[in-house]
Amino acid sequence: MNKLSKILSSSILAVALSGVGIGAAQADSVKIGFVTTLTTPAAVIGEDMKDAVNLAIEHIGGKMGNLDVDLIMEDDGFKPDIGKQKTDKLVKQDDVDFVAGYIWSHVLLASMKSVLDSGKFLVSANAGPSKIAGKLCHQNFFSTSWQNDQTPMAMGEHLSKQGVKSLYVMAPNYAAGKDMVAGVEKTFTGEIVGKDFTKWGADAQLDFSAELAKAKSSGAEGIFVFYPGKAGGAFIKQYQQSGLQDVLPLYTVFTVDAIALPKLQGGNLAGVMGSKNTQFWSPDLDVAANKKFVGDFLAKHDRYPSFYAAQAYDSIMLINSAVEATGGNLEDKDAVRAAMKAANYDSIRGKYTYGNNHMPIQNFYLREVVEDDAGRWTTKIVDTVYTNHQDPYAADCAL
Amino acid sequence: MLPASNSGRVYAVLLILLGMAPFITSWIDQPFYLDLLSRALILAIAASSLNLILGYGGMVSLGHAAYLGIGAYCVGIPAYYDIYNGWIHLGLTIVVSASFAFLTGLIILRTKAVYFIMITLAFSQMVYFTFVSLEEYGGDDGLVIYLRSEFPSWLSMEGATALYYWIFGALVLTLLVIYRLVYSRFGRVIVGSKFNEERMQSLGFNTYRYRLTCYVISGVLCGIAGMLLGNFTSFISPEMMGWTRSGELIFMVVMGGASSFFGPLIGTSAFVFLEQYLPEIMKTINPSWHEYWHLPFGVLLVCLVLFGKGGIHGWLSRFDKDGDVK
Amino acid sequence: MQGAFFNFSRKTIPVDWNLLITQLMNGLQLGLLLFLLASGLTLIFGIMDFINLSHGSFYMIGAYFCGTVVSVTGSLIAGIVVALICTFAIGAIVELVIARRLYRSDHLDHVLVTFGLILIFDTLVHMIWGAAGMAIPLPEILNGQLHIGTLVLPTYRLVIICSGLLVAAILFVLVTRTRLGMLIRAGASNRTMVEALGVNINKLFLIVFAIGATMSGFAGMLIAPITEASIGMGNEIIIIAFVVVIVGGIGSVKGAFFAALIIGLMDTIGRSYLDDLLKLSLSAEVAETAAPALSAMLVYILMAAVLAFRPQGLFPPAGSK
Amino acid sequence: MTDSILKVTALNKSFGGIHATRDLHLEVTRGDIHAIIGPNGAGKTTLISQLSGQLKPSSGSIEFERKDITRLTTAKRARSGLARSFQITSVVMPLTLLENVMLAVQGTSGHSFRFWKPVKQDQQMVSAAMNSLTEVGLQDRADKIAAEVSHGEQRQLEVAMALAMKPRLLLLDEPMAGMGVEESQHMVDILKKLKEKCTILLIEHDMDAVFKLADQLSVLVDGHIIASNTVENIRANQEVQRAYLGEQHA
Repeated sequence: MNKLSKILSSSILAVALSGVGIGAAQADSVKIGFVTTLTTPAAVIGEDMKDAVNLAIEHIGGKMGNLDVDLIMEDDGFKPDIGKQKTDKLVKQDDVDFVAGYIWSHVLLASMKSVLDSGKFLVSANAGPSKIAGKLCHQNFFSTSWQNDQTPMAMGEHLSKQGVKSLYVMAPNYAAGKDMVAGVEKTFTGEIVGKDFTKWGADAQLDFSAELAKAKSSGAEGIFVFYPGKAGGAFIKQYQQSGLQDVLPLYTVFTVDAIALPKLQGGNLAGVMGSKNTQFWSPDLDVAANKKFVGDFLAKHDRYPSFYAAQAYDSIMLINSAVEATGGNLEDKDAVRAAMKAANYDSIRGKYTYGNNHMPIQNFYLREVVEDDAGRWTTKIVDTVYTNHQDPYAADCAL
Repeated sequence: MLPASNSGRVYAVLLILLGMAPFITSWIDQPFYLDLLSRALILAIAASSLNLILGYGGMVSLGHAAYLGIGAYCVGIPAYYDIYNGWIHLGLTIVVSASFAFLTGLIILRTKAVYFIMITLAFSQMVYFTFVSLEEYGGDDGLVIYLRSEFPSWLSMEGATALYYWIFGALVLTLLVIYRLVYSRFGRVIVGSKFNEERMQSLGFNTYRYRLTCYVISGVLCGIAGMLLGNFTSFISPEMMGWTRSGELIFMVVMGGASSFFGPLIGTSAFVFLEQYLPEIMKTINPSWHEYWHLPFGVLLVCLVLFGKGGIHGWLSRFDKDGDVK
Repeated sequence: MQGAFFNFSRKTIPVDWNLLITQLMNGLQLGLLLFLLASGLTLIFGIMDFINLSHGSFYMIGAYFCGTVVSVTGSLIAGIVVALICTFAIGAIVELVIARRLYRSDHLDHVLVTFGLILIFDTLVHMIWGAAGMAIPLPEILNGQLHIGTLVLPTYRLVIICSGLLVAAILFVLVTRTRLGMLIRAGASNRTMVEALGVNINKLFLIVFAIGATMSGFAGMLIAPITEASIGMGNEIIIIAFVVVIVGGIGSVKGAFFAALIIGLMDTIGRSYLDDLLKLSLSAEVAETAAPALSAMLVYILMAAVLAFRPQGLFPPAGSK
Repeated sequence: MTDSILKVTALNKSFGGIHATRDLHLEVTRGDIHAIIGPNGAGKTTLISQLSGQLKPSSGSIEFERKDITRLTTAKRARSGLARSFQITSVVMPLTLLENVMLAVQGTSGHSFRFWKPVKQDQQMVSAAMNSLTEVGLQDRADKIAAEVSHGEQRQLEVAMALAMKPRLLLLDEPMAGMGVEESQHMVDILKKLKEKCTILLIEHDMDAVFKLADQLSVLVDGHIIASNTVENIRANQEVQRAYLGEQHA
């Protein structure tokens, strides 16, 4: 073997061996992998979640029971196959005990098999596609969020109660967008006079001029939209610039959140004030754990946490409750599972239970956009639409 | 030709090491490395197929990821209807990618240079949006593939090691095919047309037909890589065939060294390695830099073109006395 | 004002003229934004034969600079002026440090380097401004609507249209009436000729590149008050801008103008009417799903058709082969 | 009647408003070296390109061995025995001389949809290519990269490639362009030998070479052939003297 090949093969070996060092497990710690999006524009969500996870770990003093918390953050880059690769790394190389996170349905769908096949626990801190709530449900999968349909169903319910007769509907053209529209259609008793699915993905459509013009001419009594992330801010702006707030009241889900509101306030887009949306949670929800979470988050980052952050915070707390309940014996999977299923911890949404499919059975509230005492725009609960609501797919789950 | 030079010997050693990879990774108890390698080798097949038209044929395609997607959907869609027969998957992959390459190639091969780049982009975007609009097959969210393609037991894909050897075998075959192809009569026409198409025509070659055939072969090879990718990730979504993915494939080819047999393999390995470990490296420098790994990546890309002619293969070859790159 | 009817296979669609006019204005606005991006791109492409994927980064940088200055000074005008100067400077730096070395290498190198530049610019913006994106507040007067008869149009959209037309006019004068413009035109159709004229080619390239960057940045500033400035905002539109360049004919400012308008209108009209059209022959559900994807595909279909039947583009620069 | 290998009738070609070829008639006799001379811009290369198929004529017809080839592609014409060399050296620069010539052999010996066997193992093709290289005296340079040999050698390679196609009619576009005196003389010797193998239609500026080689001369002015005859007769032709030779040899 000549010199060059020696150099090359020894460097390959060196790389391989260095990996052994990274992968060596520490016996007295609980390892948690957290997969979220830290690059691309969606990083704004990922960073909110990261801040909440760090706050949660701070709140529990860096320990779960008597075990140290070893947190490994991974960036899925908004791509399903990268998400899967990072998940594989967490499962196989880092040998984590829990994998949590996942903003996007497609990343979760791509990654879930890796986690569940290895017998580890998967906690979704956001994505809740109907497949996982139904046919694909798994005993080791838990959600600290909601199933996609529930929130818009609550909105549809509210609108019907209010006597709104016609609605224009807009959402991005991907699975969650369609779930949201399907959800509102399930419970809204009036007529849906128009529907637009706009282009989504890496080059999502952000200029809604054509759709807003259609909505306006449709003569609907209200407009229902679902635009997560940066598209939400863009939508609200154009909604106001087209002067629709006077003729077409705005009803949203997952659009007007703590990520969009500061920017809307920065742009002085008062058209959003007073608009209604539904959610399982709100920063002002009167629950002790929530007060602590929101208060400390505000103090630390000078902004309200978003619902993504709240769910991420809860995912850590749920894991914490299971580790404590089992006395740190993570080998006893059945005990861990039972402890998680009990959801016996102080959730930021208050006490909730798990259905057979391990999706939360929880309340849904109607919220209004208001200004808080410090002059910050936020949301306030004005009504409870559903109490202990279970998602419609639970029946499809064989568990 | 292969082991005749120092770099050739390095590659021979590399191939042997790759062949033993499952044993090595299980010996050092790092099964994740096998996953990483599997992904790298699948992408290496795709990049090698791109290299056939780009490196040897001078056809810069910014739409090659479409074939990765087509191959993967040829596993995903039958699986959706509970058809898991591997031969059907493979047959469908070959037929669909060949037909797509042929039909689009009829138009694509009439264009040159930057127009070629743009028209390949156009067709791949059409495929991308087609799959986005196919609600039945998951649309944007994609399809989960519950079971791998089923082959007779001696050819089974079940288990990480078996799948790895499938991929490894496919890669070796692909490299062999390309190697033989490039030096065959057919390959000479392709190489000649890259540098001087007019002259090739005046020598009596209907270059359009030969280039079209080459484009179809490349599409089929990449389709097979896609079929393996579908089996490996157990998941397929349109995102995997966006134009940035095609850009990444070009990057892998060039990083490794275009128009060298092992360039794409080296390039993809380096790419997958960087993608996995650059964030970790950034994190060790400063914990909050985790998300900034695109920065050194971009700088590397710029430097590679400005200063690193011939890619990694190029600089390995500089150790050779005569240098076999061409 | 629901008057006329179009006949489509025995079914009829009522035409809402207010809606149609609004949509045409929307298409015009999108087209003009595309033109601001594509005109620089087509000149850089035509004269330097340089494929600049990172042209969209200037779009993003322009928006961020403008947003920053506006948030400090509160003045949109100040923001635009400062941001124009900054994007011009950054464009010049990129030309001097990187692009200049690559004019003689092949297109593959251009694609790779500028892809790398996109990653660098995106990450730098992420490091400096964070991932959250940036809103640019508009003065109250621009946030309102304009009423023309029964027609109601957002004021700011009209501002975009007017600024776009103004820049197009300035560029037109620059290209057709000045010495610089003469050199640019000559360069786009015959590069060697300009070199033979003994013009300081380096300086010409530098100016064209920087002006292109500035126009791209200006487009970013115009759109940001609507969509916000965000990381990667330029990458979304740059591919469409490339389509405009190809469809219009590489190196042709006039081609870029008409192609941008065609594509802007096509996209907007596709988004507004395609689902209704498809519903005539398909079920409502299928139509709703297929329409957005199909309207997104339309521009690529147009480009493929142009490349197949008229590869030099619809309006190639005069005198070029 | 003599055996005519190429017959061009009423050929016209215009680019936009410019007529590069006007009502051009030409007949080449089998076995001849037929030279076409004419001032710069007379349309010589345009004519060659139409004969070999790179350019499509606006009107008129081209017959090769009594078959109409006006509509055939370049590749088909090449395979039927009509080869050309280029005025601006046009070889595949990164390949070796042998590889270049082998391409030429390959182009006219059956199809190339053969994907597996390396060409270099095809002894028949290698020896055929070596023969052509030997004929132009490049046999010792066979393994050099085309880009790395001298200009004169590249011009010889051009001829070797055309020769390897075993053409019955060879179109040579200024084979001596840019050559020194010695190199030119060498090329003249090569072409003289070639004459035994095939008919040659030669475009050349080097008048000494033309007079040494050609049997027939045609004079092309403004895209039109004003005279076509034996060398002696053309030399004596007053009109040609005035139009062309007069200027140069005054």
